[in-house]
Parts: sequence; structure tokens; C-alpha cells
Amino acid sequence: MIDVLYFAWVRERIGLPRERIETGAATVAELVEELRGREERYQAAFADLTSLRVALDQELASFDAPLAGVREVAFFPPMTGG
Amino acid sequence: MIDVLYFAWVRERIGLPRERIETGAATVAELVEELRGREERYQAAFADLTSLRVALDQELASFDAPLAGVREVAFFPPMTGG
Amino acid sequence: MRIAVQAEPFDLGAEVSAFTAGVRGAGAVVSFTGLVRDEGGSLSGMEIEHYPGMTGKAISGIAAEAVARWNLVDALVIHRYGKLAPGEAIMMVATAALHRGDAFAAAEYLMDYLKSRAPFWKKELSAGGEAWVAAKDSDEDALKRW
Amino acid sequence: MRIAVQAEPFDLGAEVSAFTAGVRGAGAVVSFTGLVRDEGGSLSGMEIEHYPGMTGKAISGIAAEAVARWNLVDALVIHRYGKLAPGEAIMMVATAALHRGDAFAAAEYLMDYLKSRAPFWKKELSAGGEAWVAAKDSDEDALKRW
Repeated sequence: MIDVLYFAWVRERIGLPRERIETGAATVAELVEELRGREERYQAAFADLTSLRVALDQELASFDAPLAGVREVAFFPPMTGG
Repeated sequence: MIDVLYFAWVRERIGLPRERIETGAATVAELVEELRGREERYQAAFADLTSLRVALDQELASFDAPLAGVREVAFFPPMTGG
Repeated sequence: MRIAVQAEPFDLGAEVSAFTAGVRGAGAVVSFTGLVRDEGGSLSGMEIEHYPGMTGKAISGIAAEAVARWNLVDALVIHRYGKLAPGEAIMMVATAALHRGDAFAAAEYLMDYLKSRAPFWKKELSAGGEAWVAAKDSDEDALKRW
Repeated sequence: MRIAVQAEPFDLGAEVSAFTAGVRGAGAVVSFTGLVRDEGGSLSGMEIEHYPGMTGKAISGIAAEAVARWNLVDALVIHRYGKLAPGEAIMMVATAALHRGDAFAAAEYLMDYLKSRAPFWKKELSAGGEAWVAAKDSDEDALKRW
């Protein structure tokens, strides 16, 4: 089981801020594929990975990063702080 | 008659902050020559022109600038504000 | 080094004063403040979302990097989230160093990294509706100079 | 645009607050403050001499140039003269612009020019005596980047 968090328009498209997911995905990219296969709203959120960022256990990561041992995955658009 | 002002160590070497001078000098450089010829303390102050700056009527100028129409000449070391 | 992530407004003047009073030995203090622009009156406000579990960590990492790289005497980052009105301060950074070059460089570095690497997302609110602020390529490019 | 040349201390926090409150429409405010360093405790203070007839004029010219070049919403310069103790603020600048790059660049420009083109001279006071601060080649070189 892994916690998956969504922020900004990713959260809005998927319609929830977080969920717990049972997954066998080995990498972030595999998890994205799995989510895309679920429902239209996931396809809408994950349509263009170049406009998305991912953090694993609160550290920025790449989409080919392994999920082994990871407890929290977060998906969000490029940040616009400051 | 022209007002001549001295600041920082130029003022200290010459021993006064300002004086009125009757001069026929056509340029700043000629005025400096004239002052140098006066007394030792002026020689000490004007020994090295590369370490001096000059302002004519409160605007930075060069040593070859003409004095015609100028009412106030100021000599000082490179500035150290900020 | 103080990092604050908060919904509440902060008192910019009091923060700059207190920061500066605490850095005896430094010769230069730089502060930056980001304000909600009113975009010619078209904006009614801004809403800032963040990632609570990550924000403090990310900012601390960026600030520690700046302190080490420019040998800062101290650094301060305050960043708000939630709803803000035009003219309100969104965030501030302050840096203190022996010399001005280091204080300026560190403050610009902090801003460039907070902009693109701290998990905040801005949404502009106007009479016409809401719109997420898109990240600018120029902000990502700004990181390359460091 | 406010230029102040004064012997009295100024209230940094109040100045930054008031400046920022007055620049509605701007998105970025940068402030710089120069402090008397204590040089490891060896300095008892600093005395700053200036050229009253020229100082205001020179600073106004530098500030007007910065406002025009970076399209500033506003700029502020306060510079003290006379005797200052270690830790005291010597001067400050503040700049306000739409975007952070302009506010930072204008503040650095102001500092570089005030340093070498405004008629102030610093003398360091210590138990061992007094010494005029020498201008640094690096300060003159800093002007070349603009």
C-alpha cells in the first residue's frame, strides 16, 4: 500500500487530494500507467507527463525512479512559489 | 574667485575644508599645479593624482576639464559610500 | 536560520528589523518580498496551495545550501499559503553576509529555487474565474546560472 | 522616489514597511542595508564624511537612472553621515518592480553606484587610531557590468 497525493490542477482533475493504492508497480512510470488505465479522470490528469512533477517521500524524483520502499508518492504541476 | 573644497584625507592634509582662491588657471590640472607650488601641505595632498577625484560645481569631472565659469571645485579621494 | 510556512500575514518591517538586529558582525542584509500584483485591477486575489509534508523540508534544504555557498551569517524564509488579496505579501527572504555581493547572490539564489523547487502552486482569482499560474520557462532557466 | 541624507539613525523596519505599502501594483520589493561591521571586535565605530552640496544631487541622479532603466515602481535611498557604532545601519536602498529580476538588478546597480559615485568617505575608528577606508578596485570594477 502506498499513499498517493495530488496537488493543484492534478488534484482538481482527479477529484481528490490523496488516496491509498495497492500497487505492484516497480517505478513511478508504471504506477502512472496503472492509474491511467483506471478511469478517464486519471487519463486527463496524466495526459502529458512533461507538465508533471513527482516527489517520492517528499523529495523530487524522476518518473523512472523505483518505488521500492517508498511510502508516499505525490504528483503535481511545476511549482510556482516565491 | 573660485571656491575650493577638500574632503577626507585631502582635507586633513591641507588642514582646511574650503578656501576661496584667486586663480588664472584654465583647467583643473593647472589649478593643481598652482596649489602644489604654494606649500608643502598642498604637495602632500596632490602628490598622486590617480588617487584623487575632482568635482566641478558638484559634478564629477576630469583633471583636464576647463575651469571657465566654474564656481566650486572639490578635491577628494575615491568615494567609499554604501 | 528561520523558516516559516504559514497562512497568516507576516509583518515585513518587524521581520526585517528583527533579522537585521540579530546579525551583528554582518555588513550587508538583503531582503526580498513578493507581493500579489493586482494586474491592473483585474485580479481579485490569489490562492496558494502547498504540500505540507514537503514544504518545510524543501525550503530548509534550499536555505542551507545558500548559507553554505555564500557563507551567510543568517538567512530567513517566510512563505504564506491560502487566500491573499492584491498587494499582500506572499513571501519574503532575507540574507546577511559580510559583503554585499554574497548577500545579493544568496537572496537571488533563494528566490530562484523557491520559485521552482518549493512545492507551492498559485491560483489567480478574478471576476472571470480561477486560473492556475503556469510555471515560466524563464524560471526554470534561472536555475541554470547557479 | 525618496532620497534622504541624514546624521540620524533610521528605522529600517518602518522604512521597508512604508515603502512596500506604497508600491501597490508591484510584485517584487528588494531592500539592501549596509551595516557597520565590527571586524571581530577591533572596530569602535565609523565616521562618515560627505559633500553636502553634491550628495543629494549625485544620489538622485543614480536613483533616477535606476528607475528609468528597470522601469521601477519606486525607489528609496537613505544614507547616513557622522559617527556610527558597530552594528548600526549606514544606509539602505529599496526598489520595487513588477518582477524580481528588475528589482534585484536595480538594487545592485544602486549599491554599486552609491559605493563609488556618491560623495561619502568612511573612516574606521579603533583603539589603535583612525584610518580612512580605501576604495577597492573591485568596487570600481563592479560598475563595468552595467
